[in-house]
Amino acid sequence: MHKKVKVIPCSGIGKVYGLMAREAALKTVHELCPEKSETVCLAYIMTEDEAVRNKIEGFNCITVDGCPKMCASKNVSWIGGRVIDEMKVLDTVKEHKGKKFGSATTLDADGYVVVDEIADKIVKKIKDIIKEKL
Amino acid sequence: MSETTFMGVERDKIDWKPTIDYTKCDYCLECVKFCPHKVFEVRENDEIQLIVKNPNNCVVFCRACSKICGPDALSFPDKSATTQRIKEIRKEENND
Amino acid sequence: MIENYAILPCNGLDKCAGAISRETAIKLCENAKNEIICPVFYRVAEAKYNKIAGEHPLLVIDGCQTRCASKLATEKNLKVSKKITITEEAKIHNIELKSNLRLLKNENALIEIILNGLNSAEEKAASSSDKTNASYNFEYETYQKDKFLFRVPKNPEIYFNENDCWAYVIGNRARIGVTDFVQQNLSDILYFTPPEIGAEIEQFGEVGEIESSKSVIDIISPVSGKVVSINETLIEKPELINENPYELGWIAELELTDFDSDKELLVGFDKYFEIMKKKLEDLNA
Amino acid sequence: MDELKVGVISCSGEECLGGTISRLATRKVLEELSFVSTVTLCLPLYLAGGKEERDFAKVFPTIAVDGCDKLCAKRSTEKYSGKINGSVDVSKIIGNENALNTDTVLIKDLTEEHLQMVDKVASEIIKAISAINPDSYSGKTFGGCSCGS
Repeated sequence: MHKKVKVIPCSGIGKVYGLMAREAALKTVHELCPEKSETVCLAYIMTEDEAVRNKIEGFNCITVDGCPKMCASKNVSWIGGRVIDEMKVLDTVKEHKGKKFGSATTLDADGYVVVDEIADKIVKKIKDIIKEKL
Repeated sequence: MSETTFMGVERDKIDWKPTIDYTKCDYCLECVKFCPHKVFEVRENDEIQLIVKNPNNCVVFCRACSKICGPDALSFPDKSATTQRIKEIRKEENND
Repeated sequence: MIENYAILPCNGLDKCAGAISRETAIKLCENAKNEIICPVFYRVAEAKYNKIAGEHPLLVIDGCQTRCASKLATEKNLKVSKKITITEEAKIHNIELKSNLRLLKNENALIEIILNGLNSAEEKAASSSDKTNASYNFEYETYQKDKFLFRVPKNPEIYFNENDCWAYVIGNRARIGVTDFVQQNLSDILYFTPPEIGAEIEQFGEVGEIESSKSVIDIISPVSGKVVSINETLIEKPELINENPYELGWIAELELTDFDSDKELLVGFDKYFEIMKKKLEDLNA
Repeated sequence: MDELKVGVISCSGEECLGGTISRLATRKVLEELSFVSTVTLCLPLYLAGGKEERDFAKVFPTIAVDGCDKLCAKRSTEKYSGKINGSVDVSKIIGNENALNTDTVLIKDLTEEHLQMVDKVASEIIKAISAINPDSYSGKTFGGCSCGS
């Protein structure tokens, strides 16, 4: 039995991409891969509380970032999580040129198309990580 | 609202604005949605539903709206002629 | 050729990629004057390596995606000039890495390919960059609106047009780009279409296009001239324009044709800073 | 009187409903509130050392919105920018049980009942903003902005 992979999105509040990161990560841990993955509050991690340190230090993590500032990845590495993969929402967004995705509050249909694609990519990465460990 | 001079020349003296070719325009209004400077105006009840309402709001040398125009109905003056004209006006004004 | 670099390899011993990273670093030092930073020793001999890293451009060689070497560089606040990841290189060159820690034929072949690639990229960069590529020494004035910061470089060699593009002029060349006003307004830039190398551009002509999900804009050249190089990195990483449109986010370099005449319609820092502030105020109205 | 400008920094916690509600309520205030100009500060960026976010929180009044009683947004803001001018704890408004609900976190799963919680929290944020004395910050306004994040 191995430990669950942590999937941690930035949830950036200013742009639609932050919401897309959040929905994709949460869809993964709640609907697609609940047995193999879970999330940890990014803001909680950064409090450095003992309880949350134990949840993240040395664990395999996949971060999902909405913008190139890569806050989820930076924060998770800073606290000592092992960032195995850093997903960038914009990489998938770029494949959907000209589409409208919604706002930082709600997503349009095309927003969910991209979220689903990102979630599928995260699932693949989780499976890769778990395979490697076997 | 937008700047009243460009390179020290009164905006009004510079001829830079889109011209709509009504034989091509299909009133998709993408240009209206696109331009943040309110250069265009929609007139729903008129026969000609789209006009260049505020030519002086148009950013000199910007042709971005023409690129998003599907039927290619928007055109702009020649850039180098415009540059030349701005230089001339500046000279004239300096001599005054 | 890679020379005068500080090299920080991952040196990891739990994967083949780590061993390759180590060997690549050693080879780079055998063939030219470069210095290795030992990631293990760095933990105890910080002062020594900080000095080396401070005096030379830094090449980071990561073995795998965990990127321990990069992380070490970030932790120590080092400025990374070049970066490669062995597993990525292996993928690109179709070489499968196994779990062996000794280097065999495949691994040595990969090292050769990587060394050649690094050296030729360096030569290409050296030949395409002229004086304009010298290290930046821009000093910025910043205007804050809400939480957003708008920087404008103050160097006298930098000229602006009222279309929010700049030209850094040295000799008969200019490097051009957009200002913070453009990148902040566009927000995350997703696509960059460069101008063609060799294209003759008139003043206020278009030198490429940048696009975000909000809008698309033409880059309007402050100067006339021939495009001699473009910032190729932007094709893969247009976000560098958001990060700093004056340095890593530059657009293209032009060989000037008539700068004396172009200058008439350009402004320096003082004037542009005022123009930009006014534009930002108008956005409210 | 100068327009009042206030930063709102929300937890967006990923583990439970409280985070989803705090994020949405903050967005709602940003989008619908007109008598003051609110600027949402991005907490992850703020934590990662983002200069724009930290500088803003130092100069302007800032309100933290937290999804649960761990108060991560409040604690972090105090840590990096000094004091905060208001704090909203979602778990106090919708109850601990709701806030710590780990089953519903995706916005697509929210029900009418959850959206009512969002409204309730939004009105508490507005109350906290209203409680700030605008006079103490006059002269430090820049006006609304249509660009950027």
